[in-house]
This record gives sequence, C-alpha cells and structure tokens, in this order.
Amino acid sequence: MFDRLPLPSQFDRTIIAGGTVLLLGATPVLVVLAALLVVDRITAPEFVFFLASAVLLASAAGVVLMKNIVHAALCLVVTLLGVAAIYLLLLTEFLALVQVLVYGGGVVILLLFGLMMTNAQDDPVVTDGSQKPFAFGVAALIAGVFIAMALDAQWGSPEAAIIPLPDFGARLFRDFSLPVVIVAVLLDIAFTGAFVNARRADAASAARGEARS
Amino acid sequence: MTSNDGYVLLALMLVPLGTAGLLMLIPSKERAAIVGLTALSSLSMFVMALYVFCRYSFSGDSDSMFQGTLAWTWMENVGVLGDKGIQLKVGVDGIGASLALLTGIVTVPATWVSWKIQNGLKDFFILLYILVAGVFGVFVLTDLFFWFLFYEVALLPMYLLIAVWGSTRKEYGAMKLMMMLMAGSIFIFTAIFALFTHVGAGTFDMEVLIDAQKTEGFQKTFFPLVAIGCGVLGAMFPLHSWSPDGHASAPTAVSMLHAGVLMKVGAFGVLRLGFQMMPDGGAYWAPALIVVGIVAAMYGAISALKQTDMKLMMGFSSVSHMGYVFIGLGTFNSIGWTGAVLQMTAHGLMTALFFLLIGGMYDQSHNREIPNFSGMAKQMPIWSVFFILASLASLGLPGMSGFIAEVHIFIGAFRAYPVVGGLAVLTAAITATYLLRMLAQAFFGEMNERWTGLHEITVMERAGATVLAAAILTLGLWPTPWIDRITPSIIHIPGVTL
Amino acid sequence: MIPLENFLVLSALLFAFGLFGVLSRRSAILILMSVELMLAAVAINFIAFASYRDTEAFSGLVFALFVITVAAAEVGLALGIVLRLFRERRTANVDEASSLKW
Amino acid sequence: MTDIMGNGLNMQYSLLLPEILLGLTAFLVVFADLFSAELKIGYRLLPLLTVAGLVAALAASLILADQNSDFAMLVTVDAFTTFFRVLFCAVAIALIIGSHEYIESHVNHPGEFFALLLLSTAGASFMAGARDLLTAYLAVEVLSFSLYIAVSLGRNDPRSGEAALKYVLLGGVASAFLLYGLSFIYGVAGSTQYATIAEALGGDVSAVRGELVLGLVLIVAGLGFKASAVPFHMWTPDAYEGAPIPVTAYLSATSKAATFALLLRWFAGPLLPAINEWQWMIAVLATATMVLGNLVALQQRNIKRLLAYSSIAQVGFMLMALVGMSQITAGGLLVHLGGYLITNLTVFIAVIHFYNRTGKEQISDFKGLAQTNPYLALVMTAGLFSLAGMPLLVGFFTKFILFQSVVEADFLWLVVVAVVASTISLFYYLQVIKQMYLYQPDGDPARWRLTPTGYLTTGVLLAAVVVLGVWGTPLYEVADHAAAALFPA
Amino acid sequence: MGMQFGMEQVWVLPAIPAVLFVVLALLNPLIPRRGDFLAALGMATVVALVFVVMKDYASVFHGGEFAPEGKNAFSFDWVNIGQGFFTIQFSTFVDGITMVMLPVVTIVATMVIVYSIGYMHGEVRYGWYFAVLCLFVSAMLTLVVAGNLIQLYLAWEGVGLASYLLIGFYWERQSAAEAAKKAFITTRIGDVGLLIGIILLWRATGTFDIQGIIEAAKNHEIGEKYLTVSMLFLFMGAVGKSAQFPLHVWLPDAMEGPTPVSALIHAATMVVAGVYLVARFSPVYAEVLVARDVILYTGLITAVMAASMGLVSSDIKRVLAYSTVSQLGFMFVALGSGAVTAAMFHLFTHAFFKALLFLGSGSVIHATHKQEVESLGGLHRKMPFTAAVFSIGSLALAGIPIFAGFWSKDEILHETLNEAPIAVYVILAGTAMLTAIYTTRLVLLTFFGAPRDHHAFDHAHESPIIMNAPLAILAVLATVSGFFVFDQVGKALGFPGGIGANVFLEHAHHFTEPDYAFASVATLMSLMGIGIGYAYWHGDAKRAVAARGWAPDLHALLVNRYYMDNLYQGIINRVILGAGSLIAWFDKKVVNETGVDGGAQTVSYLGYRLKFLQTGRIPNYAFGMALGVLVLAIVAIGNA
Repeated sequence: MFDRLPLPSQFDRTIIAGGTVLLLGATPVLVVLAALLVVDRITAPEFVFFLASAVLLASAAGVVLMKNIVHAALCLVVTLLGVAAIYLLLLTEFLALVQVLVYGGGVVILLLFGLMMTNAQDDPVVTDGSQKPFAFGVAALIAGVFIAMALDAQWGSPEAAIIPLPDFGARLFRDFSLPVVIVAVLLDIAFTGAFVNARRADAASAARGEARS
Repeated sequence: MTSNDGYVLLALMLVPLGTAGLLMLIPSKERAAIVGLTALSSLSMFVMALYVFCRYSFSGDSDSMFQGTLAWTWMENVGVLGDKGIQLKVGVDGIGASLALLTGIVTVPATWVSWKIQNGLKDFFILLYILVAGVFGVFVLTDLFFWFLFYEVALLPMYLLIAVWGSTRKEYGAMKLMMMLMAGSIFIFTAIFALFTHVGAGTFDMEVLIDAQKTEGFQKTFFPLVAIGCGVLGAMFPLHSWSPDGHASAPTAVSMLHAGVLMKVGAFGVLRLGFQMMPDGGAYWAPALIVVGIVAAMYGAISALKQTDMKLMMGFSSVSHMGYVFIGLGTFNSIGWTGAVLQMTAHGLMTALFFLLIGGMYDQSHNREIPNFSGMAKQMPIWSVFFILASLASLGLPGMSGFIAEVHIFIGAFRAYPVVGGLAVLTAAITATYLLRMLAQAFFGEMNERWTGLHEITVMERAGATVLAAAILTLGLWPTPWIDRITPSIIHIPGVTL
Repeated sequence: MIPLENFLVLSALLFAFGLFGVLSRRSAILILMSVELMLAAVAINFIAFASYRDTEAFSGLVFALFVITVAAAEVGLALGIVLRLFRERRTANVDEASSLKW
Repeated sequence: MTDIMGNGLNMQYSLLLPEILLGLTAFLVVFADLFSAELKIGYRLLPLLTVAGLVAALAASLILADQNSDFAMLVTVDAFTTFFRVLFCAVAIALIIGSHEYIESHVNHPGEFFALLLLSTAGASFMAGARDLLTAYLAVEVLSFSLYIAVSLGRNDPRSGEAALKYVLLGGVASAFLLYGLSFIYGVAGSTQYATIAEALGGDVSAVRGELVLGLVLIVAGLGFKASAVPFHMWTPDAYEGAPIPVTAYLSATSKAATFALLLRWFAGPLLPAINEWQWMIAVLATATMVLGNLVALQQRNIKRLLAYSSIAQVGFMLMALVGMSQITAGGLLVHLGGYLITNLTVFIAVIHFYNRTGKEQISDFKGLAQTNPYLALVMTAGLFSLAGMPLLVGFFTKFILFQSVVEADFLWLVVVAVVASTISLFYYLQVIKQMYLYQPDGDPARWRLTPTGYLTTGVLLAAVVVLGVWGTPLYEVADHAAAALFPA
Repeated sequence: MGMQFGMEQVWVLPAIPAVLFVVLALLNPLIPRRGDFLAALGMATVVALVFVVMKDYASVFHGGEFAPEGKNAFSFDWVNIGQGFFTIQFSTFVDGITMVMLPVVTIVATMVIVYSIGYMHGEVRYGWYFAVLCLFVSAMLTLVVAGNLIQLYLAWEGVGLASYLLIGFYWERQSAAEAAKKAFITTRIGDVGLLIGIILLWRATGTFDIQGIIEAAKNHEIGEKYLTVSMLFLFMGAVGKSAQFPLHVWLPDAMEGPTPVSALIHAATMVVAGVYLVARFSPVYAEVLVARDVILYTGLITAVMAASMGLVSSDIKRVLAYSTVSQLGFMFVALGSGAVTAAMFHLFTHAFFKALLFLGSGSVIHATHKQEVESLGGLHRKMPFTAAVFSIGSLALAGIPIFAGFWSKDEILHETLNEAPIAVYVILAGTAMLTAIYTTRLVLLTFFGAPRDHHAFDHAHESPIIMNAPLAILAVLATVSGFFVFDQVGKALGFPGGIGANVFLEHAHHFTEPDYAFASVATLMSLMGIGIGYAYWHGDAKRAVAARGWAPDLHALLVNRYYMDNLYQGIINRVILGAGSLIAWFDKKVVNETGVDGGAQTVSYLGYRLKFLQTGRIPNYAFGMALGVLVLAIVAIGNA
C-alpha cells in the first residue's frame, strides 16, 4: 500500500509549485481589489469576498481541470478552505470551523487515501472523458441559466444577521433533535457501507464460515 | 324477465369462471373428471343461455332497456366514484340475450371437440372457460367498468390458447392477434374514461350513462374511438389483419369461439358503447361505418377468392361477413340493425361450424391447402355434408341463417344508401364464388389418393357439427324469436329510424 | 454589506464547476470530488439564505451543517465502493466500469 | 416545549414508535450477526428477528393509525404516513420471507443487509411522514445510502460493485441537484417547514419568479432521479441488473413508493400553489418516461433489466397522477402504487426463487418453466399480466382507477399516451410468458418445488393480486383515506 | 282435410315433398329400397291434391270472374319489425298462372321420379337422389304458390340449390363439379338482380306482397323510371334462372347431371321459373314498356343463338339443352310482346314434350352409355318404342300440327306478329325453322342411318317398363296438351273460358279455332326445316359434313358457343381472380406486412435505437441528467 503513496519530495514540489502559482495568480487580483478598496468602490467585506471567491473558483477550476490527481486533490483543499472563508463572511464561524475540520481535516485526507489506493501507476495522471467539450458547454449553460434565474429574483436588499452560537445549538439539538438522530444513523450506515465494501468479501465470508463451523 | 332471473345472468359468468377454478384443483391426469366437468358446465351454460333467451319478455311493456337487472355495489363514494360508482350489475336486452344464446350454443360443441386434445387438456379448458366467462360477461353486464373488465378477460387467455395449442405460425399469429386487440382496447379505454368524466355522474352504470346528456361534440369525437377500438375485435377493415392469421393458427375450439363469438363482442361493443351511449355521434359517423363495412365486405370476399389455406379463407370470409354487420349498423335504421345482430348470430354459428370441421380434418391431415385436396366427399362424406351446409349458409342461401340476416342488412342499406345495398348484394355473389370454388376443388372431383388414410370426423365432432347445423337451420327457417327480441331493444335507441 | 446575489452567483459558478467535473472526469474519485464541489455550493446557498432571509429561525444553517455531514459520509461510503471496484477490476476509471449497459 | 420561533413542539416520541422499533431491531440484528459465533446463533435468526421487528413496526403503525399529530413539527403522523408505513413494512416482510434463502447464499454480510433494510424502511417512512424539508432530505439520504450499500452486496458478482458505483456517484449528483433546488425553495419561502412554504408560495402565484422555477426544476430533477424518471433514469437498469435480486425488488418497490410519497407530500403540499410552474415539467417527464421505458424494454434480454425498464415505464404512469394533482389523482396514485407494489413483489419473488434454483436470469432461461414448475410459471404469468394491466388481476383495477382519475383532472391526452405505452408493455411481458409456456426446458426437465416460504410468499401475494383484482374496494378506500390527509378540507 | 281441402291448404303441396326430403335425407339407410317408392307415392299424392286444388279453383271460377279474396287466407308473419312497419308475411296465392304451373310441375316430377327408379337403379347415393328431387319439388311448388317476394326468393334459391346438388350428383367427375358450380354462380348473378329488384320494390311500396306490389304499380304509386329499373332488376333474376342471354352458359353444362334431372329441372320446371316470374308480374311489365322491350329482345337473341348452337352440338343432351334455351327465348319473346297467355301455354306444352325428349334421350344413354351422336345411329331397330316416343316429342318441338308444340308456338308467332315489329316475327319464324332442322338432325343421327359405334349398338336394348311407362304418358301429353288452348277443352274440364281466359284474367283471350292461314305458314316453315334436316343428315350425312367447309369460321363460332364461355372464363381469370390476387397482395404486403408488422417493427426498432442511449458510462448518464435539467430550465425561462 505504501508503495503507492507519493514521495514526500513530490509533495514538497507540488506544494511549492502550487503555492507559487497561487501567489502569481492571486497577486493581480489582490492588486485590483486593493485598488478598488482604496478608491472605496468596495467595502472591506466585499474585498474579502471577492478575494476568497477568486481563490475558491480558481482552485475549483483546478480540481476539475488538473491532469494530476494529487494536484486536483490539493486544489480541492484550497477550494474548501475558500468556502470556509465564505462562511465566515456569512457570519457563521461555527460552520466555517466545521467545514475546515470536516473537509480539510477529514474528507480530503480520505480522498487522498482513496486516490493513492486506487492509482496503480506511479504517475498519477488522469485523462478526461471524450465528452469534455460538451460537458463544458452544458456546465456553462447551466451556470448561465442558474445565475440568470437567481438574479431574476426580487430578493430586496436584506442584511445578513449574526446568528449567536447558543441559539444555533439550541436550534440544532432541541428543534432539530430528530434530524440529529437520523444523521447519526446515516453516518452509521455510511460507515457500514465503507466497511463492507472495503473489507474483502471473501475474507468476510470466510470469517463467517469459520464462526459458524 | 324478472330480477330473479338476474341470478341466472350472474351464473352465466360465474359458471365458466367457477369451472375454470375447479379445473385448477383437478389433477391433470384425471381426464375423465375434466371431460365430465366441462360437459356438465358447457351444457348448463347452454341451458341457462336458452333460459335467458326464452324468458326475455318482448311484449314491450317494460320501460327499462334491460331486463333481469340485478346489482351489487362494488365500490362507491371513493375517489372518482360517486353513488353507485362501480356495481356488479347484470341485465340483458334482446341483443344481449340473443348473443348470450349464441355463446351458449357455440360453447357446447367447442367443448366437445376439445376433448381430444392430448397435451394440457386441463390448462386448455381453464383458459377456454375464462374466455367464455369474459364473453358472457360482456353480453350480460351493464356496468361499464365490469363490462370492459370482462371484455379484456375475453382477450386475456387468447395468447396462450393460440400460442400453446395452435398450429402453423402460432407464435406470430397469437402475438399479432393479442397486440392488435389490445391496441384496440386503447381506444375503448379512452372512450370509457372520457364518457365517465363527461357525464360526471361518478358512476359506470350503463343505464345512467345512456340516459345522461352528452354534448354533440363529445359524441362526435368519441364515437369513432369506440368504433375503431371495438372494430379491431370485430375485424373491421383495415384493422382486420389479425383475423386471418389468428384464426389460421388457433386451435379448433378457439377459432370457433373467437370467430364465432368474440368477433361479435366487437360489433356488440360498437352497438352498446357507441350507438347506445353516443347516438348523435353514431348518426354522424354512420355513413363512414357503412363505407368501411362495404369495403370490408368486398375486400374480404375478393381476398378470399385467392386464398388457398382453408382457415385463411375463412378468416377473410369472416372479415367480409363482419363487414355486413358494420353495413347493418351503419344504416342507422331498425331493419339494418336487426340484420346486423342477426348476422352476428348467423355468422357466429356458421363460422364455428366451419372451424370445427376444418379442425377435425386438420387434426388428421395436418394440411389445409385447398389445392392439395380433391374429392374429399368420397373419403369423408359426413364431414363434407356439414361443410357444404356451412358453405351454403355462408353464401346466404335462403333457409339458412345467413340469408335472413343478409336480407335485413340489404334492405336496411337500401333504405339508407341504395348503392351500398346493391354492392352488398353483389358481394354475396362473390361469396358464393369463392366458397363454391373451394367446394368444387376440394370436395368434388376425383379423390386424391394421398388422403385415403383419412377417417371420418370423430363422433364428438359430428355431434358438435349437428348442434351447430341445427341452430343454423333453426335460425334460417324460423328467425322470428330472434327478431322479436332484437327489435324492441333497438327501437329503444334514440335516433334510430324504423 | 455584500449583497445576497453575490453569494448566489458564486454558488452557481461553483456548482457548474462541479458539474463540469462530474461530466468530464474519468476517475471515480475525481467525480466524487466534483460532487463535493456541488455540495459545497449548496451549503453556501443555504447559509446565505439563512443569514439573509431566515434570520430568526435560520433553519438553513442547520441544513447546511447536515449537508456537510452527509457529504462527508457520502465520500466515505463512495470511497468504499470505489475501493471495492478497484480491487475487482484494478481500475477506478468509470469508463471501464461499463459492463452493465443496453 | 417551544421552538425558537415560539411554536409549541410536540415531543411525543411514541409517534415515532414504528421507526424507533425498526432502528432498534436493526442494531439488534447487527449485534446478533456480529456475535453470532459467540452467541451460537445461526443465520436463520437474522431474518426472523428482522421480520419480527417489521411486524412490530407494522403493528405500531396500525396502532398509531388514528393519530393525527406531528412530532416536533418535523414528522406528521396521519393517514398518509400510516398508509406508507404499513406498505413499507409489508413490503419488507414479504421480501425477506420470500428471499431469505437467496440472501443467505448470494448476499455478502446478511446481518448488515437486514439492518440496512430495516433502517431504509424507517427512512422511507420518514420520507412519507416528513413535514420539514430537512427531515425529508435526511430521510431520502438514509434510504439512498442504505440502497447504495445494498446494491453493492452481491456476492461473487462483479456487476454488483459496478452497479453500486454508478448508483452512488449519480446519486450524489442527483442529491446535489435536489439540494440546490431545495436551497432555492428555502430561499424563496424563508423556511423549511412545509406549511410555511405553502403559505409563502401561496401569496404570490401570478408573478413567475426565476428562483422558484429554478428550485422546482432541480427538485423535479433530483426526485426524478430517485423515481427513475426519464432522463434521470439511466442508473436504473444498470443498478437493477447489478444488484442482488431482493435489492432490485426493494429498489423497485419501497424506494419508488417512498419517492412518490415524498413527491405527493411536496407537490400536494408546499409546492401546490406553484402548480402552474411544475405541472408541465412533470407532464413532459411522465410522457418521456412512459414512452422510453416501454420502448427500450422491448429490447431486453435479462429479466432484471426488463423489469427495470418496466418499472421505469410504471413510473411514467404514476407521474401522470401528479400532473393533475388533486385528491382524486392522489388517491388513484396510491391505489396504483399499492397494486403495483404487490404485483411487482410477486414477480420479483418468483424470479428470486427461479434464480435460487437455476442461477440464471436471462429471459430465455425461463424456457419450459411451465413444465418444470407450473406453479411458479403461473405466479410469474399472473404477475406479468397484472403489470400489463390485464383484468381479474390487481393491475387492471389500479391502472383503471389511476387513469380514470387523471382523465378526471382533464389530462386525457396523457392517459392516451399511457394506454398506448401500456399496450406496448404487453408485448414484452408476453415474451417472458412465451418462454415459459411455449418451449421445452433447455436443461433438466425434472419438476422441482419451491421452499415452504417460497410457497407462502408467492401464494399470499398471488392471492392478493387476484383478490384485489376482483375486489379492490378496501385498497381504494384506504388509499382514498390516505389521500384525503394530503388535502385537509 | 279431404273434404275441406282447397286453395287455402295449398301450402300442403310443398309441405309433402319437404317432409319427404327430410325423411329421405336423414333416415335413408333405414328405409327399404332407399325410399324411392316413398318419393313416387308422395308425388302421386301431390298430383292428386293438385287436381283437388284445381277443382276448388274451378269452383270459384265462374265465367272468367275470379274472386280470390278469402280463398288465399293462409299467411303468417315470418318477420315483423316495429309492429308491422317491416314485415315478411308468408302466404300463398293461387290464380290461373299457378294453376298452369302446378300440374306441370307435379306431373312431370312424378313421371321423372318413376322413370328414375329404373334409370338410376344401382347408382350410389340412390336414396339421396330421390331426397334431393323431393327438395326440388318442394321448393318449386313453394315458388309457384308464393304470395310474397321474399318467400319466392327463398324458393327460388331452393330450386337453385337442388339444381346445384343434382348437377353435381356425379361429383366424382370434375366436370360435373365444375358444371354445378357454374350453374350456381351464374344463376346467382341473376339472383343479385332479383334481390335488388325485390328490395327496390319494397322500398317503393313498403311491402313484399306480390299482389300488393302489383296493385301499387298499377295505381302508379311508383315513379316510372324507378319502376322500370326495379323491373329490369327483377328480370335479371329471370335471365339467370331461365338461362337467357347472356347468362345462358350454365344450362348446357348442367347436362352433367343425371338425365331425368335434366328433364325435370333443366327443361320442364326450374328453368321456366323466370318465365313464371315475368308472367306473374306481367301487369307491372305492362306499365313499363321499356322493360318489356328488353325482355322481348333478350328472348329473341337467346332463341336464335341457342337454336344455332343446337345445330352443331354433337351431344344429344346438349342439343336438347340448347333447344330448351331457345324455347325459353320464345317464351320471353311472347312475354315481351305482352302475350302472357301464349308464353304460359308454351311453357305448359314445352314442359311435357321436352321432358319426353330428355327422358327419351335418357333411355338411349341408359341403353348405350353414349351420348355423342357420332357414336349412335340406327337405334330405331333396337329401341323402337323409344324411337317412337322420341319422334313424337321431336315433332312437337318442331311444331308439326296436332302435336302440342305446334299450338303453343303458333300462338307465340301469332302474338308476335300482332304486337311486335315485323322483323321479330320473321326472325322468330326463322328460328322455328331452325328448330325443326336441328330436331330432325338429332332424330336422324340418333335413331336412323347406320350404327356408328357397333359396340354401343350391340349392347343397346329397350328400357324396362318403369321407364317406358312415364315415356308413354308424356308422349300422350305431348300430343294432347296443345288442345288445352281451345276454349272448348277448357269448358269440358271445368274452366269456363278455357285456358286463355284462365291464365290472363284481365284480357281474356278466347281461342276457339285456329287461324288456318297463319298456321299453314308456320307449318310450312317447320316442314321446310324437317326437309332441310333430312336433306343434310339422312344416311351418312354427307352434305352436313360438306357444309362445314362452307364457312368454317361460322362453324367454329357455333361449336365454340359464340366464344361466350371463353369470354366469361377470361373475365373470371383475368378480372375477378386478378382483383383477388391484387387485393390479397395488398392485404399481405401493405395492410399486414407494412401496416401491422411494419408498425410493430418500427416500435421495436425505436426501442433498439433508444437502448443504445444506455452506454453504461457514468459521465454519459450524468450528462443526460444535466441535459434534462438544462432543457427543463431553458423551457421554464421560455415560459416565463
């Protein structure tokens, strides 16, 4: 199993290269945004929003475009962190925290493990399907339609409110106590699923057979 | 007829169903028990049908269209259904009584000739009796839901009956028949749904539906659906394609029942669902029906001229004869309609006889090609006599069942459209041509030595043929009882001219 | 203050990116990642709506929390299945997992 | 207890007794399986335990039938919920009794399998009972997760893994669609409570609002996936074919029914005011589903795949009822759903037993079944004919009622399409029947018998198919009652 | 019954043979001698009853005044729709025309049945033969007493059926089977017209009652054109049944049947049904002169054509058949001239002498088993009695005075001269001479000259008494039946006014003595004919053989029956069967394979194409979903 893990040096290279690219790409955006902020065209939260959005979307693009699986996975980390930043902008620190913990800490590691365990070649390069151009068209159209529809709405200009964490807790564990239970069961199911599939079926049967005999 | 007789009507459906159920319990090996049970059951159906026919009172004092009406609520005041939503409701008019009698008559010989089946006798009878139950149901039920249910019940066993026990291209014939008939049901389905909704009484009770007001536009729209849907089963041109192939591949008893009775269910559907429920639509579309009828009559007859397979010829002949029925219906007058109903009975009897005889011969020779036969009258005289009798009835010889029906249709047609009447009469001459050609080719002339091994048809086949022949002659010579029952029912239908 | 529309546009774009990934990728795991992007977009939506339009009950926040949880669980579950497939076929390429068709 | 908005919360846990029982049984089963060696219990106990739990849940559902209450504004317990609770428990009971031999020999991890079945049943009944988008969503995921796993449990069958992968990945995409749609509905209404959403949407129906329509499109797509509506159906045939047969049966029964329960809840409740926005979508989907499902079914050679397309086609019929949403069509849909579930289980359990004996699942493998096991052939025939809507069987009655109710809602054209499609369906059902009755068996022509439980389940189901076909009144009355709960006067 | 028996009970006449038919057909093997004596006895009874009926009829017939009301009371409703709106009422009707038909039918039938006992001895289906004869007689009697057109049609087809069965009696011979078929179908074509005519008349009058229709027509309740068309259709039936041009082709072929059958059905009775029908409707035809002209010229053409064909035919029975056709043509000429009495009278006499001729030829065939005149000759030495009675019949046919044919043919010629263009008379007289020629030829070739086939000649012998007795009786009738034309004879028999007044009540025709001048011209023509015949065919018929060389084309035309059979066969093969092939092809290829199978295959093919959407690849599936969402969303935007 470990022979399929990328070498630490490769990791280093990736992180360094990625960071460089990120910096190089972000700098102009940063500059433009800073300029806008300076001339007071945007407020400070907006500055953060746009910056985070730019990073987030750029890395999301990386996730779906990168040839190298590991690169894509790392881009995902950046994306999810960007999402956490957006959460912060929406004044929900708790969820941002959850996002960082669950995704940054859990899911991505899980995914990386998955990647490594399923990649037989040393060179983790993937190819994309032949419907990529069409996919691009459809995705673009969908984005357009979604945005058009979202903007079609008369949302008014509501103000975002800060939700106090205790209230949130009360809401979660009192009003939505049943969903919490359900989601617990759900996690249980997911665990079971991961367990039964990751384990060798024949081994499992063998174990059962022995137990029975 | 009193409502107590409604129990007999109910029994007409339940006896065959019950027989099918009982048969399931009998082990396949007990052939004697199967034969005994079916003999008893078929005979009792015949007696009951005859009872219904005789008890039907035509003196004309009853206001109700149906007699012997008896209803059990099945489902009401739920969902789409209002009061009396769906009822198991029986009752007959003169038309139903006549056709129920036809069914009763044909079932008996159909049962008798099937006893010689070797493989799966029990299963055969189970399916056959389900079919019979369906047919009886259609004739005696007066609730549209159950009517349609039994209509489909009559079609349901057809596939297996043909595909398992049939001959030649049985799979093809069975599948085509089934699919076409089911495709026909689409139209009926649609019309029933629309009718229920349009009337809006929340009930499938036919009497209510018949009496209810329906707009003219509705009737004009939905009448053709019924005509097409039921027309498929009635082998209406150009929807007849299943008929020759289906008949050609069906086993004897199924051909008998199918051509003899089931096709009449189609025409009966046009009458009951079409003309009775939507008289205005019927009046509007009657000319189209008559055109289709005359085309079918001529088309079937002319195609039959070139057929060499006896059953195919009879299939096309049936198309032609059912064409007469549609001509009769299209006349929209009482004479033509009486003729149409008589023709249903007449054709039912003679075509059943035909198929019985062809089957009796085919079982031995495994050949139905007319050119392969010659001088069969020498080898199988009794068979030939019955066959000639059936042919003569088919070509409309007076004194046999066909004539009285055809003459009514001709007269009705002349009242409505003399040209059609004339063509119809001419078609009768074409009918004579193909039948007599067949007789001259296959039955007369020198015996073909190839068939010296053939035996006369079996005793049961002879008995069955006798029953049918007797019925043909009775109807031909003394049609009065039928006409007395049919006409009062027809005159009840609004818009029908005398 | 940042208008609500900004978040909606951002989430739509993120969603579309994810969708593009699902449609164009061949690796099961990358598809899974793309799905995660779509779900992240959903979470942004929920939180944005909760913060802007449901400030008293903020059910959307709870919803988003659950979405995150479920998404994580889904990754675990799906990875298990991918692993199993890989064990059986030595590939995580979805195009090669196409013996069931027509 | 009150919630944050000051609404009173009814925390009467007994309302959730059936689901609680199911959950507890699930854990019990897992434990029993886990410690089977230590406790010296055989496999047989697992299905027994499961069925016992299901029966208890069913009984609890019936006991709670008269309740008309809700749990913490999250789950409603009314006639509609009860209808589905009973239905789901019954389906699971029949399925387990009918297929426990199959599960023992062809399913990995039977203990987990039973637990998943129980939990998914609970999830399904939450789908029927939910009155909050969040509960509904989680219930959907509980059911879906269980099924993703269940599909993957085929033993020594590589198709199982592939099917599960397709199901889980596409399911994730569909979830994303659904959630995105829900987020917009939430955004429009500002609440996840059905009742509040209904009020919010009910206020302004004249203006067509993009965000609402977007939400609806995505909900339709997401649930269309769960229900296998064209063009979101594509996972269905593959998953059906790859899954162990009881799972296929479960997919086509409980999963489908639960989705329709949810659809009914949503489209007859919170989304009803926006009917003009979604009606045409459902109509388009229904038409496409009926047509495509039936056409492609004509070309299938594998019985599971055939049944998959057949079930897709059936979805088309059921979607019609949503188009003309009213109490009448909802009642019609519930009737048909009930009839369809019974019929479908009959066929599937017959197929399971056939597979138990032969290990084959191509249509041509059914050759001569009428000779080798006439009883099973009869069961199959009755089931297939019922699916085709032939009379004296429940399929005819339920289809008739369903179609009539849709016509009643002025969608005659849709019904015409449906009837045509239904006629086409007869063709492929007949292909199976043809194999059984017309041909000689390929292999061993010796007669064989079902197991006692096989006779029991097929017998009971067959009886139900026939009896309800001849006397469907109770089913219709119950369904109508349940539908009435959706439309409080 | 005996004392009461009269015109009301005339239904008993057809009933007796009907019962006999049923008994003989069903119980045949159980009855001794296969029931031949039963048939003969039954027929004798019927003859006796006919005389009783005639006596009853005579009793209500006073001085030409006939009041049938109340005497034809027998009737019942067969069909009744709408309380009398549409009824078919079976009834009997007896008048002078019936009174001519009844004795003809029953007497000839009796003779034929008795004769058949000898002639058919030893045949297979011996009993069946008598059964069908009874069926025929029953139907024929029904036909002549029918008061209702539907009833008449029923009987009309009934005699056709009997004819079919009897022509095809020797069905093992393909030619017999074909002939029976041809007879049935050809007459059926005529019947199409008859039925149409009947229905058209009903349409105008609302009744099928013959007298009712006649009354209506006479009262001009029916438009003239309509009536003309109806009556022409009605006449079509007569054309078919009575073998008139152009539907005459079946009758010569019908000679495939046993000879006594030819005598009864195809000479004396059934074929005259057309004459009877037209005579029955003569009051109506009197209203539509166009139709009457059609009848006249049809009859004329037929008479000439058939006579000319009789001149060259070599089959003894066929010559007689052509003769029959020709004589029927005479009758129609008479009817077309309005001379109903003459037509019925000729029908009457012709029945006897033509039956005699046929039965005589039957004796020859019975004795020699040959019916080609080329194989006969000189038989008078072996069969003197037969030769004698045959000669009597021939003289009657040729129209030599004293013999019956002379009187009736003379009547027709006389009426023609008075009522029709002179050309008609000339042609008809010429035809009469032709008749004499071919009759002479037939007698000479059969009974005189040297035997041409010695084998046949050596075996020839006189027939047994059971065959000769009917011949004798018919010979007597062929001689004396012509005298009924005289009022004096009628008066002596109890019919004041004689047969002339009897038959056609409205314009009573009194005949007390012949028009000697006219008669001598006719006689001269006949004698000339005999002379020519003798000149050509006596001895070894050298002149006749030489005559063939004069105009070989004409000879070929006659031998080939004016090529009409070929023409019809061509029409049947090319047109009708062609249409059959075309429609059968259309049905198979277009309706079935293209329409039905094609439809099914198209559906199936659609399924086949669509199933490939299911590629098995996840991204494709997801693409489908995305596309679905996109389309729905775009349409939604479009809707907004």
